[in-house]
Amino acid sequence: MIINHPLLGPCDAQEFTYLGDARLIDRPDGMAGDAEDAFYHYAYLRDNPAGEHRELWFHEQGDRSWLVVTRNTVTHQITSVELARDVARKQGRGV
Amino acid sequence: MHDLAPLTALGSSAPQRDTIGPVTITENPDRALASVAARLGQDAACTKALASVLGTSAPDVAQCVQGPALGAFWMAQHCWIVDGPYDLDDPQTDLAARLKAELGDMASVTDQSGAWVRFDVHGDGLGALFERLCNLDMARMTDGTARRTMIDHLGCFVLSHRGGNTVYGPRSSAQSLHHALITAARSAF
Amino acid sequence: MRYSGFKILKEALSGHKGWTPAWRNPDPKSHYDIVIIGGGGHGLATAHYLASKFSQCNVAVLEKGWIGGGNVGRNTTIIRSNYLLDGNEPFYEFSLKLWEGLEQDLNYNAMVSQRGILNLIHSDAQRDAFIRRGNGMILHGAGAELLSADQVRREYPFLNFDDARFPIKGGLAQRRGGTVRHDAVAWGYARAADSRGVDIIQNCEVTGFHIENGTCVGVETTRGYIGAGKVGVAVAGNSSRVMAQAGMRLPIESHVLQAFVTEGLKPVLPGVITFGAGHFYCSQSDKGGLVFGGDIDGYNSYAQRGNLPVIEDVAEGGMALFPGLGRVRLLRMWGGVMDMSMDGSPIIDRTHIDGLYFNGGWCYGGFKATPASGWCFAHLLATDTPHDVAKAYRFDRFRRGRMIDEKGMGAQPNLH
Amino acid sequence: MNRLPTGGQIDRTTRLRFTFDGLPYYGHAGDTLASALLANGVRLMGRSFKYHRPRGVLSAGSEEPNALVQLRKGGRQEPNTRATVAELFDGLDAASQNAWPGLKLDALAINDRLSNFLTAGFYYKTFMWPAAFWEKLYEPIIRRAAGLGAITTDADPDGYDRGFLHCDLLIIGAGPAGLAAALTAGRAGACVILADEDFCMGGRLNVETHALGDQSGADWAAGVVAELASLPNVRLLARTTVLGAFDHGIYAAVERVADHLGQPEQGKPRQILWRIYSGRAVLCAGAIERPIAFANNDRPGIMLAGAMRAYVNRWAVTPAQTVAVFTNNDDGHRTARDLMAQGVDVAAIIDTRADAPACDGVQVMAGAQVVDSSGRLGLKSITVRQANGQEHRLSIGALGVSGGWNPNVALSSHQRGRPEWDDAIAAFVPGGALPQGMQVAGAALGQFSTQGALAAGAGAAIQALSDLGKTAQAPDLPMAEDGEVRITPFWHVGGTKARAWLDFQNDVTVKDVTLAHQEGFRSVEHLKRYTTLGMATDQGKTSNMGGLAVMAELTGQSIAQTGTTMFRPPYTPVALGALAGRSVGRDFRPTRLTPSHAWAVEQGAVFVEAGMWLRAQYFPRTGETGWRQSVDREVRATRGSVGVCDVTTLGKIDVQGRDAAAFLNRIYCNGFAKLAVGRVRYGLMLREDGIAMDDGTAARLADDHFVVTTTTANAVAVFRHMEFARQCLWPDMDVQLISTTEAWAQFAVAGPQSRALLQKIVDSEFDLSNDGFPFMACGEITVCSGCPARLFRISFSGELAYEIAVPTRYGDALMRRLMDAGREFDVTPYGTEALGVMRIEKGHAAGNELNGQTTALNLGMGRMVSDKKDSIGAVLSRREGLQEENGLRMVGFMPTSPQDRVIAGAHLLEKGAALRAANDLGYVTSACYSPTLDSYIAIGFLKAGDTRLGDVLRAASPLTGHDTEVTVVSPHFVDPDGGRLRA
Repeated sequence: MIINHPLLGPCDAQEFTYLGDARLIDRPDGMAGDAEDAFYHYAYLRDNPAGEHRELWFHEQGDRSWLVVTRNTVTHQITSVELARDVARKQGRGV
Repeated sequence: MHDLAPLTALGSSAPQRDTIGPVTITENPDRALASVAARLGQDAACTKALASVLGTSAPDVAQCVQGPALGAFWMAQHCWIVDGPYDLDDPQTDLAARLKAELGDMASVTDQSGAWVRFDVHGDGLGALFERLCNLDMARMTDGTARRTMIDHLGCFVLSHRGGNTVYGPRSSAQSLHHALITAARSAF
Repeated sequence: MRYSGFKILKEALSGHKGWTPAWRNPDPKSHYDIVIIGGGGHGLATAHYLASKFSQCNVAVLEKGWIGGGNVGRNTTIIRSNYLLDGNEPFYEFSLKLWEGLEQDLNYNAMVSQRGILNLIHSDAQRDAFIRRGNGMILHGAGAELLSADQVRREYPFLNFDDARFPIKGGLAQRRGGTVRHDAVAWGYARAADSRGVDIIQNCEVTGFHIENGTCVGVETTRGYIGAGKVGVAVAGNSSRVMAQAGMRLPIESHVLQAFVTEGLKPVLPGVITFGAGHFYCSQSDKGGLVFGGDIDGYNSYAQRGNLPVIEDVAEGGMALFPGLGRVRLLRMWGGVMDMSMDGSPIIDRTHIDGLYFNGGWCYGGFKATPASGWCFAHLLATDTPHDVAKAYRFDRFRRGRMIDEKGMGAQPNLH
Repeated sequence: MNRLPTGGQIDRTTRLRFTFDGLPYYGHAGDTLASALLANGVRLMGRSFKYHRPRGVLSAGSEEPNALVQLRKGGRQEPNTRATVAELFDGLDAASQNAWPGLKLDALAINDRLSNFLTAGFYYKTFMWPAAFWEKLYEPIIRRAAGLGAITTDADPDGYDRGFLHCDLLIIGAGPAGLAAALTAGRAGACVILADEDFCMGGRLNVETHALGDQSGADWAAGVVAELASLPNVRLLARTTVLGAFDHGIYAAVERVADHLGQPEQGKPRQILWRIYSGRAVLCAGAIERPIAFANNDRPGIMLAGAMRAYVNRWAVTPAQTVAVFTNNDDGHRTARDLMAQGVDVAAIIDTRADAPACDGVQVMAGAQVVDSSGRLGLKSITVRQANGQEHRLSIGALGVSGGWNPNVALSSHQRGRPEWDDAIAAFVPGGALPQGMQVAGAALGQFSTQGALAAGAGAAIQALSDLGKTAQAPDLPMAEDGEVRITPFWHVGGTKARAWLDFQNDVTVKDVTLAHQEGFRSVEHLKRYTTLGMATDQGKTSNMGGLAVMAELTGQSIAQTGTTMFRPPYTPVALGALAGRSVGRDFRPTRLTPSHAWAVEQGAVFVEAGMWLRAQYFPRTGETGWRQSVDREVRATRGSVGVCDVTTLGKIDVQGRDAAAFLNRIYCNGFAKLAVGRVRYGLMLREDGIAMDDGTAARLADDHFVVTTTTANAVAVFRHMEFARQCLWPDMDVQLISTTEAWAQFAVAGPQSRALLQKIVDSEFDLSNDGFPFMACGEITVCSGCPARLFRISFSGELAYEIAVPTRYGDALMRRLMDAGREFDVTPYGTEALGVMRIEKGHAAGNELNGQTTALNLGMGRMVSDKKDSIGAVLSRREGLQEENGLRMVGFMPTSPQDRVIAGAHLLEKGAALRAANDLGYVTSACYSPTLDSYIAIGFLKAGDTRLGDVLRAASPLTGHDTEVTVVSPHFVDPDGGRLRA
């Protein structure tokens, strides 16, 4: 597969390490009252669609950026690639 | 001046040089390297300050540059590796310390001099050699390109410049990388 | 019809006119006591054991394509019970015992061949871990042997002992491990279940669950509505997809695992070998092809095909272990979609919906589990209680912190 | 004998000697093994898989199912090579396979007599009694009889390479369509790769007689190839098979660099696997002819009609002096014409079509069928049933059969493409979603006329370039044959009890398909799997279509409804060596060497693989007879005075930024926010699921600067994890990370004299006294008069100890200097074994304990998990299953008899408890002989272990034959209070 890196352009997916469901960005607050339930859902119940999937890839053999790749799990077609850091910020994650 | 004798990454006191067909592969041990990563919110300032240190603009994505004394290549967003001569005689002027002094709180600077082995590869037919080593499109590796890639399972930087190609690989695997370069060259030529 | 050598003789002499279909091709009835979704190995085995062990014969198996077309027909056919953890080992040992009597039970020769499995050891830490495992196997009555490098060499003299990046330091053997002719497993279970009245309905895709007041009472299919007292789902690879129709999210991801076979060769590999310093395992089929595999591709996928990096990685492992493979030609490769669970172990459990039961999460280990999975799922469906050897395979183990993580990789499905 | 006096693209001036089954023959440059054997009158080339029927060539290409041979000898022995694609070279040594004692008289041909019993799937129905006899009796017999060729199991002496190519346009197949496409794109300046499996590009142009303009097809092709070769933007890959179409325009191709030589040139690979990254691809793979099934249609001499004319036209070989053609389409007539033109006697054209056209110079039997053949080891005659029902025999030496042509759709179907039936040509054409960026042109798309293929190839190239934003013009293409396909589908001759072969190699006959249907195996996949149709080394290239057609007939469905089985890579079988490339033997993976490696080699160290690293395991000295002696000495010397160990392999991550401390506070489960500058702290990292991930130290060099260490094994994973946290979880923290594992040579200097030793090395302005540089201090210093260094007062051994780091290039010199300076203390280098012994003596967890299944609580560090802050893994570590009071706890074990060995991996049971899983209380993780305690010792996990100190248990390892009585003790065997650390 080829991942069109937002900075580097097309790169072989072999250069990347896969993590999975991009919701892993949305880490719950560990100090919140319902943390155990929230973390159970966060860690164990991930998206697994047959179709479009937003997922995290790490450019381990490249620029070490984490990417959010939108990829169809049936056709493997990739429709969007973003820097995970930008996505995380957009989703309101900060410090 | 300390009296510890350096070893090259290939484990000898003098750099190794191999010529195979039209290509010459030379270990280059006399380089100092330091990473420069812009601190949060300091991207622009750091890029500018680095340019002034380098005497040329800081390399853009997947680029390398050479200034009057120092060179640099792009490693990640707002992060570069600066390369200069390794001054064996005067460790006080070590590159990382100099950069830190210049860049201050704009950047995190880390000495990387010992982390890499460097091979300079020059001659005709570099395309035929590198197509057996890594998946970079050598036709697009114009002068001034710097890419990270994999060579026989090793994460390496390949820099393309007027003098040929430079390969930076993990220092501990210098012998494996050297073996890969040599074997591929024998296969290609 | 009973199969036997005598029957073949008789048919050969009378033009093979007497053979009848191995299973019927019935139209679905409007209601069954138990409907099993998924005509793969596990679904068919469940039907067989429901009928033969739990006297439940008003059963249908619904298959969206042709039976045996999923992972039971696209795996590397290995059977073994060499697991580490208490949650797993009794289950897989139960399964291995069922394999050992399978052909007589089914009257179908699935070619269960116990030529042994050998996991190679390449480091001291690996030896320590294998000793722990082998001792566990012995404690569970499964049997295990620790081989020295010399003993391995005697059995597999052609492995790379002299020029290896990661030298072979020994191996953990389970002599009762081996291989089975995978398609025959599906067909044998189908034929046996059919003979007891189970309806095997092919080309019948489930499109929805009918849930009334928290109870599942039937399924919508491409061949119409089918009512059911209970519905069991055994669709590994597609578990998330199917269970989403019942509104459930599962601790499972779908990943592709590739498998490979070479051209036929005269016998060279006696048993199953597993490389311990790379991703490669291999056996030789009765037809002569070397059947091998390695790691999953590593990204979520429902495509039954993989990509080059893993193909090359597996070939590297093969060559590193067995340098004589260089001139052997790879004939065919394919991919299966695995239910990779969050701890690498399966689930056989009720769901929060009454009448809806789930069997899945088999990762790449589902084939060897087929008989026990069928038996335990039948047990659960028939009695509403988990079978003793499958009682750890519950949904709530993740919430409760009772993971069964053989590899110690945590909630990262592609690493199991 | 059968070599025609003129014609062919062979070099008659070059005589190549070769042997087949030990007999010498001669051929010419340009021959394949098959053409050369046919030229020498050898028709019998192999035996079939199941019935061991005598077989000759069926085809002239890579689709060959019959003529499989073993090439070469020794480590180069290569089974199952198709004689039809093996390029002849001087000295080629081929042997037949799957026959014993010989090809002409094969004992297992008895199977053919038993064929009535050995029908499809017979083995599923028998061999079940008694159960144990399967492995002992039936299976060994079956296994010996099965298989095809043999390997020697010697290591393959040849090398392989892998490489990567990039192009705008990949053209697969260099027949008329492919050449036209390449010419179009090449002239337009696009970066083009043209790959063809043959050694001579041109495809069918090389084997057909029709003209392109005023040239022969072969001459036109050669001219185009010459022009393409002159273009710098075009790369020609002959002898290269495109094996598979992978995602996003990536193709795998294997180039056979040296298979046409006796052995590769020195240093050169035998084959290269190319990974081709293409912008667009045009599949011009042509078409494959299919046979017609009739009784005994498998005899040597019966071959595809197109292959027959290929042998005549390209290789100037006729398979026999008198031949006939059996066809259902006009293309068969072309074979007859071409053979007659070369002076071969064509006895008749048997054409199944009642309206078959006439053919000059030969009798056309319209509406006729071949109903049988004779000849034990080669065709002698056929029986023809004419339209009027009359049967008569024709004495012929070869029969060309044409059932029509199948577009070669394989690569179009490697992903989501599913072939569609085209009535006009009675064949499947590419359909469904083709691989991204692929077009198909020429015969592969069912465009069977040469003119059509040329135009389609050019058109596809123009389209592909246009997709890439480039323009191209169609070249002037020559006028060429533009005939229509005229075919009336006809699949098998019915009305016979004799066997009619569909799959030649696997011996699948029409009867087998009929039986499969009768038993309910009617879906194409069931048919394939039950009968093995299409599962042979040719993957059904010549057989699947016939099998499908027979099944369609039986079920009453159309062929379109019946569908095809899946096409899978590789297109043709590929040597595993090529897929592995250079990553074999000791080069399987790179080797990482420590900075003191050369020095350690000089000392005679024994090395051990630790991940990719090679580390000194121990340093044997003269007179020591076993590793234990060396290790015991190293431990005693270190604990007694001072030892030095290269610990460079530990991962090091430089963490900088204003938020570095806050960041580490979230990464580690224990607190880091308040660590003072100049101090080091032990840190435990959890995975988000609450299980221990890794441990190490973090040293604070400045307010905004830490150096974190990881275990050797987890360095990469920890870095990735920290980058995830930095970029995805807390993107607005000011933190920068970079690995410095390789940048520093780091040595542990341990033992009561370690300070004294270091004081001789470290420059005098740095105070190493206990007050000046206490336990868990760190600092940037200089050594040996100004060499920059880092010093950490940390200890894995439990002794007064330091880790000292210098820039890697000085590591070797520093090690030598330490040894020199330490002579007065009898400084001793120690390896990983002694390191391991000392850490067990000290009760430190390492890889065996941090096995991904254990929690901080299990490890005895439960209280480290802070509940005052949000750190990764803290929440899920609190789940009930991970907090059980009765859960596993790390403890130590001492055998009640000190010299009784405790085995790592032993399980723990109550004394006297039976060896049953129900009695299992835990397991031993690490064990060693402790020279310090003069006893075996161990650590491990025991249920409620913290409450059982002093209890006596059984550590049983039936696997290794050990069963040891042990006392549960604290895991801190040596200096539990840590007095030595702080000395």
